[in-house]
Amino acid sequence: MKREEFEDNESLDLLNASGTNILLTTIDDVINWGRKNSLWPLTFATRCCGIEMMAAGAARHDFARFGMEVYRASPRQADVIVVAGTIVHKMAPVLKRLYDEMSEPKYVVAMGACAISGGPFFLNSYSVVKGVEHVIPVDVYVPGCPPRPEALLYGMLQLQRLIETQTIKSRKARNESHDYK
Amino acid sequence: MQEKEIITSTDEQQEYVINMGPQHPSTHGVLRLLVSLKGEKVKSVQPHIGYIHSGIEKMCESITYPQIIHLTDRMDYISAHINNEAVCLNVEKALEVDIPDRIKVIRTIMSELTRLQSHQLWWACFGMDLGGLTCFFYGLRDREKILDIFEETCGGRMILSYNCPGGLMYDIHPNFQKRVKEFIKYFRKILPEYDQLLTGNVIFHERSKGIGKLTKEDAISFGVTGPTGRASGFSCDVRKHEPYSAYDRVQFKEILHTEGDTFARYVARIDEMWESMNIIEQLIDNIPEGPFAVKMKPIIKLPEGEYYQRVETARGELGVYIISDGNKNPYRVKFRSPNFSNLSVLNHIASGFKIADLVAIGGSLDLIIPDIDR
Amino acid sequence: MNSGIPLQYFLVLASIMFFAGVYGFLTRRNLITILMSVELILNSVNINFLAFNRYLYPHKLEGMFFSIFIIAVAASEAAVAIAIIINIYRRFTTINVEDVNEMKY
Amino acid sequence: MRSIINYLKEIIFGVWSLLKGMKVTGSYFFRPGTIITQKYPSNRKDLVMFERFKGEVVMPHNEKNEHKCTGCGICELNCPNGTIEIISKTIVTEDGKKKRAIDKHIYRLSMCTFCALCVKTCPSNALAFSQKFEHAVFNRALLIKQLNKPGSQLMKGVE
Amino acid sequence: MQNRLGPNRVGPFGIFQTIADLFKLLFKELIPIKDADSFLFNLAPFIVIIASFMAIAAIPFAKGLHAIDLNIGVLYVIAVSAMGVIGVLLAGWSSNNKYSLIGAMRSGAQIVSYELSVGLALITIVIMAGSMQLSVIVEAQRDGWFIFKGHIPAFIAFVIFLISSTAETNRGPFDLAEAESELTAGYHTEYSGIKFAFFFLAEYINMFIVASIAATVFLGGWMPFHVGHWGGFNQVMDFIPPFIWYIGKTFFVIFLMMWFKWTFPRLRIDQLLTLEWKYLLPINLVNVLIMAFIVLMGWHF
Amino acid sequence: MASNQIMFILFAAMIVVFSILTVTTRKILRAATYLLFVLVSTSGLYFMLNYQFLAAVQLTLYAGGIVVLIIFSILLTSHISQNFESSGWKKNIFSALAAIIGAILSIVTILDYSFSATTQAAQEVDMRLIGKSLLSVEYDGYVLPFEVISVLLLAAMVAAIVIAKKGAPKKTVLPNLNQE
Amino acid sequence: MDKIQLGELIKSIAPEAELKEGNQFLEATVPPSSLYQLAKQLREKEEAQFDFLFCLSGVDYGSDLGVVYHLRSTLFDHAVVLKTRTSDREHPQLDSVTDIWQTAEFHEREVFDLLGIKFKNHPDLRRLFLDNSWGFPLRKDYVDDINIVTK
Amino acid sequence: MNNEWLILFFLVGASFVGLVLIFSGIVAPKSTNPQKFEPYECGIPTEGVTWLQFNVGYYLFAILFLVFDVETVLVFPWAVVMKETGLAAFIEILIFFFILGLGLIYAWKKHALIWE
Repeated sequence: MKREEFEDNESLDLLNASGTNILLTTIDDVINWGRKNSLWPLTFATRCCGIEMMAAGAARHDFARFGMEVYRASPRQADVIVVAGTIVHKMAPVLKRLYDEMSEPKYVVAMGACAISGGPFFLNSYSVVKGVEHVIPVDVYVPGCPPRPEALLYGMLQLQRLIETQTIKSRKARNESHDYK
Repeated sequence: MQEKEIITSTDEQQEYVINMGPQHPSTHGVLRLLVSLKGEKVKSVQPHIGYIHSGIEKMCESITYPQIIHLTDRMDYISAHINNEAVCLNVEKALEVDIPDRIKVIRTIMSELTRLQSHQLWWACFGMDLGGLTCFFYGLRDREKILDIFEETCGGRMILSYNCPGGLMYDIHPNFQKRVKEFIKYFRKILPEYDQLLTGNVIFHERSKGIGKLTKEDAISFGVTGPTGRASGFSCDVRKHEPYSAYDRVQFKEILHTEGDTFARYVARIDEMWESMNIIEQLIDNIPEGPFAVKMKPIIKLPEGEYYQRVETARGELGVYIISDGNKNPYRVKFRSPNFSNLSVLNHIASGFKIADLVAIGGSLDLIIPDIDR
Repeated sequence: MNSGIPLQYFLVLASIMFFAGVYGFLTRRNLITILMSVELILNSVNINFLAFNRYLYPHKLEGMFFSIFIIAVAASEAAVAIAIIINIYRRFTTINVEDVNEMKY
Repeated sequence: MRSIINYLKEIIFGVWSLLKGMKVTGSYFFRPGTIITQKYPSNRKDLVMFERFKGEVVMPHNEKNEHKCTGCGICELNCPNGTIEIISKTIVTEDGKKKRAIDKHIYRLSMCTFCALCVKTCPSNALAFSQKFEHAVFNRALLIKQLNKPGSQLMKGVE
Repeated sequence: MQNRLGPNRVGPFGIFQTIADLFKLLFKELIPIKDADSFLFNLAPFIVIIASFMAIAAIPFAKGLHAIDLNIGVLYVIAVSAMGVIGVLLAGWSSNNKYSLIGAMRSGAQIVSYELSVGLALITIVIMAGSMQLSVIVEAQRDGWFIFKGHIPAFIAFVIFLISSTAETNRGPFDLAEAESELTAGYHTEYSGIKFAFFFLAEYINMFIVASIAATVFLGGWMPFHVGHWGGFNQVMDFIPPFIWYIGKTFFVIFLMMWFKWTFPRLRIDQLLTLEWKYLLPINLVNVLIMAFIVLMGWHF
Repeated sequence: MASNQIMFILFAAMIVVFSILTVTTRKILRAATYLLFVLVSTSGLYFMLNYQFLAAVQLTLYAGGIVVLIIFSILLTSHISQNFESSGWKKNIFSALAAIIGAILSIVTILDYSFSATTQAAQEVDMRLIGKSLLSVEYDGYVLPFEVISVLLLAAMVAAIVIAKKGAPKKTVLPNLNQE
Repeated sequence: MDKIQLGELIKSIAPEAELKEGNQFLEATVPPSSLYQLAKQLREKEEAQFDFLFCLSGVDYGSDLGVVYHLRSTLFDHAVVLKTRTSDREHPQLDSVTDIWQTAEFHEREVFDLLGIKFKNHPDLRRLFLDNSWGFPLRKDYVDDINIVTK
Repeated sequence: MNNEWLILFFLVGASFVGLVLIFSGIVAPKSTNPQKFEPYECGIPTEGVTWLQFNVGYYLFAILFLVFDVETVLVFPWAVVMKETGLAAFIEILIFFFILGLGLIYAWKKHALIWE
């Protein structure tokens, strides 16, 4: 897919502009190539989106084509956490802990309306976190309720593009701003 | 004194508690099981739920009846259509609306398709729980075909939002009948393959026979319904006992098994897939003509009173209990979700088996956690 | 092939190992570590056997067969010993020699 | 003796059942035609969603940049979770009457649950679903959309 | 087999997928676990990898193409690969994690049990070959592979070897140690980044080793496929270089193991051990005797 | 230096260091790991001496069998945070003294004694020879020990099963202790 | 048994019960004190045999807190609704029916969690969905300005 | 000489792991989040001891394994010379197996082969 065909190139340019170092660029390129082509998701699903994530991993849509072959159950070995579904207040600390326990580099995809903003449970609900970004930093938002598997794949392509822009420096800055002090 | 210390620390007293979930591949969502082990044997299981409790019952009190549909979709999202049907039937019953046959038949077909895809997904996940990777791919492959039918008619893959009080959102797509027939023909060929792959497999037999026995008395007492209850011999099929929609005009068997173990639950679901296909085949050619929705008032108000409607979802008996005070919002809505009761039986049937069996039992109960937590 | 390494080296090595085992046997209070010390001692003996065999009687195999049988015996000994240790543990939830002593009324 | 025969029987039946399973998977291996994987991004050109597919809510505009939304607010009322927000303004029509019209039709894609209540209840059929599903972005703010295009007008003849 | 394509986006047909994986894991954070015994925690991958490497040393890839040609070849491979289990046990214990510990115990019990069957299945062939030296074993198959030469006992031994070597490498239906649906990731739950990659790598190397041992011992190693007196056919077969033969056979065995993995549900730990101790081991013992008898009577080809 | 000298020094150093570590470390599983190293190095020595079969046996049985068994029992009986409490320093010192004195004595004796090097040609130890002498009933055959070993193994197995199957701790034992 | 016979039966067990013909089931409202006995009798009586408690819901009636039991007999396929209510909103307490129908264990925990009704003799009365720090959200007077967004 | 090769492979393996570990340790990102170092248990803090309760099954099998491992190793030399030695060897091994088979049957009958 060409660059113009993607949504939201502006944010990407913004990220690109910050912190490019010519000396490290090639190294970064190699590292990013590895990272972007082998994103292992954490098996983490709460609601309907989880089923669509499973469908994305199954034969018809086949996540594995993008190198997301291995669903790791342990956060230590996973690279990307796809928050598929609602996060409630009781679950939030668990999610935070899971995210903390993942090893660097780690990425977050908020999949579906619930994860982005509370979705169907935005109004009148007493226990739903209105958007997972209140808990952990999110890299890519995939709207839909639930998003089609293709939409998730598209989100993953977006994430790959995001990884391409990252350098050692910018990752460092990102981590520092999100770690517990 | 020293002896005393030693005695209190004998391993008999020490509980070895292992935590499964909320993030755990075999709990299908965010169920958390606290399993006390002795060796690898499960001494007791304590389900901890509420990790996805989103307060649907409270939310229902401040939205209108048509809007409830979009929440019931997200309770048991695998059989979303049947959940919606329960609410719609309840509202229609309260308003004493006469529903044309066409709507009834379409609803029934859609419900059965939902049941089929739910059982396919269950088969896929159950296979994966037991370690058979390919089951996952085959089950989801066939499920995609049903999802395509859904998507063509309703515009959504899982969350259909197809029912509304008084009928359906849209008419069925012109291709609907053709595609359903094609699918049934295809799936009648494929289903024996499932049997070859898993049902007849000696490893699977070893893993499932005699595991997690549930007697009929316990099933009734725990309120275990659906295929899980019927595998224990508890005749609880709402479609048979209190027919709704078009179930009174089709011939089908209520699947009953008596063993009550994991294998019986498995076979009950496989048999139910066959029955679902039978039901669809009886109806698909006889969809009567007529409108796809009854004209309803723009703002639906239920007369004061209490209404209860039960339907048979893929997992068991779903009850919708509405207390209305005459306003456009319900006063109180209670969903009696099948999974909630089915979960409560877990400790009872899983104690004494091994931790691997716990996974198999949990898989055979086919739990959908958001339906439990609501 | 074994030129340049006098026989004594092997023997010295074996005796260091032997006395390390003895030290462990004397100081350790955990049954499993005691067993491990015993294994060390047996091993040093094996080294001796083989070194003697290779250096003094290279045309024979006695030393080697002895070693094989020592290993086999050591294996059965370890099996039984560990069965006993584990049973002690199950009984007293400790494998400390002294604690076990105290429990022996 | 009986037990030994049973023992052998068990083995043979066990192996046989396993072979049957292997036959199923093996037969698929040798039929690459059964691979049903869609090669999404490369098949993007000819990937057509079903016409009823609910991708996002849009407000169709005609070539004269006109839409049908009167700003009545029924969709906002019917939306279960506040996805739609209508900011209306008062305009003076040609014949001098003051009239409510739509200023901004805010649609939060990030929250939409695709229940279709807005599309269905809209009295003037101003809303529709598009088949676009590629929405993923890096910035949550981009998911809040304004459905009426800037400078658009109410279509003639729609009340 | 699963109606899907698999990785195909990295390079042509996705052949660089593993390289990408490796790169990524190399640049991934290594997490020191609180309360873990860091010495043993770091040592475990060493042991696992070294065991695999040392076993590779003895494998004859083609005529003369092997590092060591020990006269105890077969036993050596068994002995060295037995060391891997210690790495697994250490990994499980030192992670200070419940899943890891259970996974390690399971895999320990499993690997040691199935080692017996591997050994006995190989003994069956050693009887026929009259040597434990791998090169001699291959040479002995010049006029026919042992799986054909040895009648039914050789075939049974082959099947048993396949089953038990699959179990020994924690693959297929025997992957209890890392049973995802029960123990998340088993003994390497707490390992991240490249340390985890070592376990992963070791698993694949081990799979390769057992497959090539099976190819060497049962399927004639780098010996081409010959049929009796079909001179022309045999010549065509000879034309293919030995290394290709060897790799081909190895991958055939690996394919069989994958096939198992994709088809069967996982066994439970007690069933696993029952299978070994009540079925494979007795059958194997009897099989060895039958083989010895056949050799004694000279009934083999 | 010849390569085998380097190897010998390497192995010898490993054996000495790790056997001392085995008996002095405070952590039990580390002790087992050090023991493993000692045993592997020993098998390396055997390889060096060209007793390859014995080296493999050492690896299989000692390193792959006994150590695994020991690690198993450690896994079952001790916890990661458990260290040994050091036994009294007196005992430690006396044992160390005894061990060191013993070691010095024996080393001095060994170094004092001059072994008469053999003149006989070395015999190549190959499997065939081992097998034949293991099975032969002649003067230097070992068929009897071979069969006796099987009896020993049987005895060990029966004993282990009997001991292990004897059952879990009896709860009734514990209250009695309290009364005393 | 039809609804009339059932009504007579309930009257004979608990004379203080108020019977009401609902639009679907026979509804019997009883004071909390006699609920347990009535439930037990209905479960055990030969001719009633209500062995299937298919729904147990807590309701906040504004002034009172109540619990509604939907009972069914799998043998005779007749159903009845039992209702009980207590006006004590501070420390509402009812009898548990867990020993009659085991499914009640979870349902009562749910009611306790969402409405704060305590059940006597419940084996394991803990909060089910929410943490201990939460209020009882299904009560009509529950307010939570931080989390609840309204239109 | 073969034995050097062994050492070589050992060293290659060890240095491979070591170098890669060191390299990875240098280039890999690090973070100082204290939460990260806690043991993972599905996102819930660990409760109780991380130490398996006593299970007879495991070590019983380990013991049996040891016994049979000795047997396997001792059978290897026999297997090599089986072809040449002929009947005598066969009878000897028959006795050997018979005695061990007794042990296996004993274990079977004592239900030692059943996992608890």
